[in-house]
Amino acid sequence: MASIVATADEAVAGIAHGSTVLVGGFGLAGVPMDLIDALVRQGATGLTLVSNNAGNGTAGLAALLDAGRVRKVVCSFPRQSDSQVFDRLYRAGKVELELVPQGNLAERIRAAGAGIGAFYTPTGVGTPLAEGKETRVIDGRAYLLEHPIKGDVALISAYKSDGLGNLVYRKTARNFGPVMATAATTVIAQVTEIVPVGALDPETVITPSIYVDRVVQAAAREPGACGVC
Amino acid sequence: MASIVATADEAVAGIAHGSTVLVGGFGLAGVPMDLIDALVRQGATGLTLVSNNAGNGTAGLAALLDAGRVRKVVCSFPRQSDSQVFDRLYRAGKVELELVPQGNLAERIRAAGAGIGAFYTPTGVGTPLAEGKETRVIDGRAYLLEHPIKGDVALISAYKSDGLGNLVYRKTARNFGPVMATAATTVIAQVTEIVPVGALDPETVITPSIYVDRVVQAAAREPGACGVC
Amino acid sequence: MTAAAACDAETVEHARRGPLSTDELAARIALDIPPRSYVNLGIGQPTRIADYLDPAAGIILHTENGMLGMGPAAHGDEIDDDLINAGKVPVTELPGAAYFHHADSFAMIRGGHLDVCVLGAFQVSARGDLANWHTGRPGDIPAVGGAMDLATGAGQVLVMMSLFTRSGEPKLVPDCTYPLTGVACVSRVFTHHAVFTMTDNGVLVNETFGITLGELRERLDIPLVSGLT
Amino acid sequence: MTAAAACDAETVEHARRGPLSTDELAARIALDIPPRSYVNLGIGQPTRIADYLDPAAGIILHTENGMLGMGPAAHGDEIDDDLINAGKVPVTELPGAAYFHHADSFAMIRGGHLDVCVLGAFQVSARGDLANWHTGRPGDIPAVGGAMDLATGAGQVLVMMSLFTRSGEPKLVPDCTYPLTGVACVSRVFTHHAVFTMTDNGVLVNETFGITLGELRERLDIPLVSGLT
Repeated sequence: MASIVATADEAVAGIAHGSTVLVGGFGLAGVPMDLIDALVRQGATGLTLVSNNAGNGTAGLAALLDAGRVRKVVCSFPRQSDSQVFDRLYRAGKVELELVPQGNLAERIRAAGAGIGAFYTPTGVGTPLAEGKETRVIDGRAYLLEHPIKGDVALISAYKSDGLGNLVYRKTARNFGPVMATAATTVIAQVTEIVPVGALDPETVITPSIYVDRVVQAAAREPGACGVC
Repeated sequence: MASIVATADEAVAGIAHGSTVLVGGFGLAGVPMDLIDALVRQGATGLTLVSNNAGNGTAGLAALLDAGRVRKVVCSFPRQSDSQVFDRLYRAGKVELELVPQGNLAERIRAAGAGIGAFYTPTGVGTPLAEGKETRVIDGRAYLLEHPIKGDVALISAYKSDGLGNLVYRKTARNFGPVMATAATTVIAQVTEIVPVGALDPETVITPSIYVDRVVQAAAREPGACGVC
Repeated sequence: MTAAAACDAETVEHARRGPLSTDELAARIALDIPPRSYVNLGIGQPTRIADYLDPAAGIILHTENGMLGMGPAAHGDEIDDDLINAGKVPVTELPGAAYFHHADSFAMIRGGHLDVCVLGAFQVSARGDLANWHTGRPGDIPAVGGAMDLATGAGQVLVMMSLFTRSGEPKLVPDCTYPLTGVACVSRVFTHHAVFTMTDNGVLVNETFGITLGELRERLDIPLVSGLT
Repeated sequence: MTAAAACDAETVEHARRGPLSTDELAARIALDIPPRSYVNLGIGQPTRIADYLDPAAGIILHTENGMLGMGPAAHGDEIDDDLINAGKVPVTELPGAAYFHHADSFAMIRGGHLDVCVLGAFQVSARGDLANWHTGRPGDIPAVGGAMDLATGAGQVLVMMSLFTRSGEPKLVPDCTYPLTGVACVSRVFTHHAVFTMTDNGVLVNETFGITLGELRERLDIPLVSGLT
């Protein structure tokens, strides 16, 4: 059940050095920008960052990386046209990379949330990303054994929360939010709007309140003002 | 993408002898009664039935069992106050039972739909239901290896379908429908209402049309008239 | 009295009264459920605990057939065939509820997100093994339902049962003779005669009702601890 | 022309014209996508195929960041930051769309529910191995995204690429020298110079554009089959 907090700084309070932090978003959709900015201010370091991308431009995750807070990145798609901060740190040996196919990344996060000890996936078989992984043939098909990715903290963005922390998302901004919300010890959501308990249709809730610890209303943001748009 | 068919008999046409049939529902909520009745008429035999329960009273799955069509039942909760048909057949050695904890049942069906070769679950460790299953300790905790349950056919019940087969459910009648819809070669849904394409909010679709092959509007049913209510 | 306080205290004997009635037992268990927790009440007697939860405590009830925010039993016009609990009883929906499918529901259970579940039992062993799904008698048809998932996944597994069978045999035993549901999973046992906590130092008796600690020691075949100091 | 028809026919040489333009290539691929199929078009050039799909064919586009029923690119007021495709380009929503989270999206891919995906490639081998995620050059930062999941999971994996590198080296090769994305997963390769089908009897040339079969045989290091009769 969520506590509704007043500021993003309050929302990220207490994130420990060395934490594994799951961060939602794909491209810019669903990125919890206020929470990431607050995490930069908060100062936790030695972080393992689990996210689909490794930062764009100079804001958000790129700023977190640039501030030297990230020890390791677990992601599917670090290299983009504007991933210069990650690129520089990686080439300088200042950040470790674990590259995970996007579907295995999502499923490993789900497994952590769902209490699955490990699972066999066909994705990656016969590729360099299979190196060091157990393989097994089941019913004539080859699979790799993949393990859960559990976060100490998840930072996600949703559209609306009710007063308990039930969340709904909007369009493709849903992406990693719902699975990350299941897979971290402390789940922190920024939302566009907070509505009273009972205002969300129970059929449409995507992340039930059981998964959410803290909710903060996102600051109003000028289009294009986030530095990465 | 679904074909909208006119009758339940048309919907279940072609189900082969010896098929594995996933049947949605928990208690009476979400049970695709029209489709089960049609399957009784259709006559396929030697079926493996995968469902949470093994029939109540004398209608529905109980009628299918009573007609001698079911070789094996895979379920979590066969024995109930009114499961007399299953009880009789089981005690007479006329139907085989694979008892699966409810969560492992749901997850095994999901695995079939999600292309997972097998997974490690903590549920059932140290119990008689672990017999014959591979066990493995991961991070100090014991798990059992469980395999997917794939259907040749799934029979499910939903609330509304649009013309493509996008489905929404109602309250706890959702239960096994969404996972079974992902896990069978042919997925057949009975629905209370068929609405035009575009009439469902895309945020609220639970089973996307990609999973659904045939949809039929359920016959209007008198409350209490189904013989098991 | 909180659970923690009870654990540290000497046994409180209420020997001058009779054993608790089942309603009193339900009320006693309700006292131990923390405010704002997410709770699954097993089918049968544990369902009654709901009537004794403080509405102001913000406790949210889970039913494994796909719902959080379950309200009291439905009556009259409230009855909706699509809205039932795990015991197949028509129930109601509270503001802030959410529906989800079976795989998501058991991911929630297995993933350790429920704070508490309360289950009935045939037997509990001194180390917290639970037996509640199968008599093991030849000819008896087992039905496991969600019991193994709940026993394995819930944060705290509480048991509500009678302490003795009708013929007077203890149900809290050195080792379960019935087939196990889960291993070392029970943290507390609530009976009409006494409340027990499983600790690393043995089975602690928190309270007795209509029986003294000394009499309990005579009737049970397990060592009993009185206080941890 | 259907894919099946093309497979059985002798090679059709269009030698008097030049190679296909990229738009002509996109249009050629569109011809091979069956009506009513569910299709994922990879980021980059394959995205263009959408412009050549027959709107009457009822083909439904999937984007792995959580959507079925994706429409054309968004322009002007249509642009919504929460609605993007896998290439992070703003897109639109068609009637009958559905949104889902990343784990569900990749369950759909991995589970074999997509009929077709079209991917770009660095290299494809004669047996259908795909290399499209990593140059393997020291210092180059790899990014796999959803490529391995799509290559492994889609019903048919089609490749859209140039047949030769800028320096004239063939990209259809005996064995990939680039790191693999998937093993024996590609069924057809569409290039500006020719269309190829991987068969049990070798690589079949379906059509050539601006080049003869004989010239192709000279430039490629793999045996080429012309017709299967």
